[in-house]
Amino acid sequence: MSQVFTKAMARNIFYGGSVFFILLFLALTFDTIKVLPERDNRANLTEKVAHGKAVWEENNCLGCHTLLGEGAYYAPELGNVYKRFGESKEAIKAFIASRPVEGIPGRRSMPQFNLSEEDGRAG
Amino acid sequence: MLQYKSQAVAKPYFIAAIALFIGQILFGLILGLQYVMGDFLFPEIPFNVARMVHTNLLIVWLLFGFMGAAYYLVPEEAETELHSPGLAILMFWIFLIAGALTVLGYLLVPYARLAELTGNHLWPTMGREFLEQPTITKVGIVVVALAFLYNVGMTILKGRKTVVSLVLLIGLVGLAVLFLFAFYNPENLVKDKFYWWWVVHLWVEGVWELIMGAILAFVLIKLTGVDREVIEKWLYVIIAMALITGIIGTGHHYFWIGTPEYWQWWGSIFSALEPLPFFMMTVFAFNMVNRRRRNHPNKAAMLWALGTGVMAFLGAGVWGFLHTLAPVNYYTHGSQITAAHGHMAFYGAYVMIVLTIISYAMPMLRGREAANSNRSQVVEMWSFWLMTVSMVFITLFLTGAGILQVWLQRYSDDPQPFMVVQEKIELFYWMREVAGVIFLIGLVLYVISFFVGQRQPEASAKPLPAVSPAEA
Amino acid sequence: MTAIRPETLVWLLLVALTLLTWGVGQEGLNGPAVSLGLLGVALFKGHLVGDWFMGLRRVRGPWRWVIALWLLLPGGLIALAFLLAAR
Amino acid sequence: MHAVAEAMTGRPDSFPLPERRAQGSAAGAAQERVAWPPGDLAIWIFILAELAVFAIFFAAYAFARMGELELFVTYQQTLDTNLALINTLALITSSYFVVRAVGRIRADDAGGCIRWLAGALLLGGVFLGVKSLEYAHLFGEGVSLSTNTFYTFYLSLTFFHFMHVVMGMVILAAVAVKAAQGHYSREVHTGVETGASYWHMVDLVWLILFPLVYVM
Repeated sequence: MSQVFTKAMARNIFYGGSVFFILLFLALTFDTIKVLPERDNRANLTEKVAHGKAVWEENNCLGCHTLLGEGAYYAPELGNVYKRFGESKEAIKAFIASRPVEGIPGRRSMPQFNLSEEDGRAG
Repeated sequence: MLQYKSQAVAKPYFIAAIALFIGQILFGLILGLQYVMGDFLFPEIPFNVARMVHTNLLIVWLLFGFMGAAYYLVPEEAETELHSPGLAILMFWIFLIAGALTVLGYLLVPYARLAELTGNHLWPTMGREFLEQPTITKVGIVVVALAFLYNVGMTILKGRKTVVSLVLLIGLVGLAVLFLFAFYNPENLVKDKFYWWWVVHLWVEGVWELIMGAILAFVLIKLTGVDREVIEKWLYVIIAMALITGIIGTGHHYFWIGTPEYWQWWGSIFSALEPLPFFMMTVFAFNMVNRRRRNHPNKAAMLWALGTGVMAFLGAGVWGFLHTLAPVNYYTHGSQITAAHGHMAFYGAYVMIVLTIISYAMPMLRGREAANSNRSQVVEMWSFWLMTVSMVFITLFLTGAGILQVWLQRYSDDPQPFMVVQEKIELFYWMREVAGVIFLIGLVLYVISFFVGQRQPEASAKPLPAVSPAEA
Repeated sequence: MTAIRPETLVWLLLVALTLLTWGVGQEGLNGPAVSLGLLGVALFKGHLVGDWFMGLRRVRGPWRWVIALWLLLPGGLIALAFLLAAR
Repeated sequence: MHAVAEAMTGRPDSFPLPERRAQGSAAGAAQERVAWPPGDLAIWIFILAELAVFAIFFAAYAFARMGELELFVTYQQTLDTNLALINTLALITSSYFVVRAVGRIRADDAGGCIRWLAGALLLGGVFLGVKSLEYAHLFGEGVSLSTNTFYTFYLSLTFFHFMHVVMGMVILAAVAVKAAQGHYSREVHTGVETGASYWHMVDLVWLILFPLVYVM
């Protein structure tokens, strides 16, 4: 018996397999979206938090930092920055505001972003 | 010598790809230096800006490469002229100018100002990794992609429909469709990240593998003379494996972003199998070459074709697997290990496949019969080895840095702060930078290979030794 | 057509072994020995399916053993995990 | 890898088709063995990939159980073993029917082939129905993928398998339709064998899944 291995079958497996796993992925996505409200603390998602996200995005913070591990690996993770700064918002704000414009000789330094008071509170 | 004269539109795409590649590597070297000399070019080009340029140039030049590849191979596969060469050239300039303006925007004004100038508050999409482009640039990308798909699609429709061009088209359509998720940026961070991966992961571990497979299949058909039927059915099997493992494999990005815990299992299980399609691609390439029916004079292209299989398997397959299981990723997530994987995977899979098609097509695009002169090929092969070996070392050094970082910062009994650890692993960063310089030398040689031996005759291929039919 | 097909016997054997597994569950028997026994039965059933239903019995060369080898992979890992859990 | 490499190049195999036994003859006659499993080799590559996923899934279950033994033992008891028994018998029998369907087409009896396939599909439907009952019951009690690790595995594994049953039924139905259109005969029936091989794989996986998740 000559071995049978047809292009038509390989094609069917590609299409069938792809559709199968796309459907499975959508099913899992559906479940995820359904349970997210119980997990993501969306009740606390205030205007101020949304503004904070915009500040984070419009200053390209993840060009250096990570947030939940995603971003660049040049500067520390920010998901835990509040804890690392002794749970003090003031300390974080002061740190951001005090970055020297010309940097620190020989060392990595965060740029001076000139955040407004409002941006600072939100961020 | 082109079979169809409209294939010539591929040439500017390839040239632009190489030019942007050089830019990408220069910025890579800047970044590498900033890792060890923190104030280098500060505040003129801060790290975040340089990184954005580095990664965005990569994506843009790979897209140039993919489009060039499509414009080159689709007419040949469809056995007809391109639907509209004029549209292809127009889109080339639009894409190039839009890309250049965006990069200039990154470099010349602060990012926040760029966001303001381009009206990011009207429809915020900026400031997310790899999707840093202003919203207007993103719209431009969609327009270019649509015009490109229209052009290629019409060509395929009116001509011969082969598996290679069909798979390429599916990959390119997938690329365009998934990019639309770049426009969805909810305020909810979990949802933002969830769908952001639909662009990033489903690109590089999904539809881009289709594009890669199609280009590799095309080049192998041309180089080896192996029966198209055989190559095409293996193409189907490989891309089937890619999607079977890769789609649910998205789950390995849903471990720690607030999504349900079951993703840790689904993601780990399926990504454990993600090396499979890349492994098959390697076996496939070597098998086809072993079974070749002719020796093609373009040995450099052959080297790239084999190299991309091996390096994609190592970079995407092995280095991906190293840190993809949830219990391992718990420690390694977002460390230099990720960077190591990213570098070799992108180089092995996508940089090298674009260089493969360029290597194969450029001689014809420049009026040669089938290949460059021997001298030019020798220089090109030197560049292959310099770039590839130095990329292996970049990856190894970053892996070393990553292991040490994970140990000192996360695993040890006495975890140390990020910046303290960064200083301790500085040696690895220096070595990475040295390897990066060698990579640049390889790239310079690559460019030189286009200019040497131009007046020399084409390389010729030794005919295959006669084999008995039983072995053939 | 009086002779019983071997596949029919295999089917009956599979049914019987399934009932056995179910029965063990009903009796509430447990412990590592029971678990490993059930695992052995399951692997044997898998082998029957591979050999007789999938037709690998009539294949020679590497494909002959593909299902048998596959069975050993999860079988071995499951056995290991159950033994470790029972310690 | 050798076999795959050989297949890859489409090297013609020199081994002749073995004499197919007449339907119903006793086993035991010395038969020439073939080098390839029945059906299209492409489906076998797919089957192996699927089996690899299930193998890792099973092992993951076993090791997760090791970590949370008490939880797994407790919640395993909430499952309905009787329904699982019905389903196991349904799948085994359906697999057997498919064996018979292949036998019929090898005897050039397309009508018989279709009838056996219809029977197999019916039993596949029974499986889906019973499984849906099980799910309805559990969902009714508020169980979800995120309830605990045991249910994560129970639902993931069985739902993944459930989808395979659906897929297998689609394939079998397609085979039956093609058989009805007269595409298959004694000489040409690779398609039937291909569908059969996939269906047996679905059965095979359940044979491990059933004791592992419900009983052990």
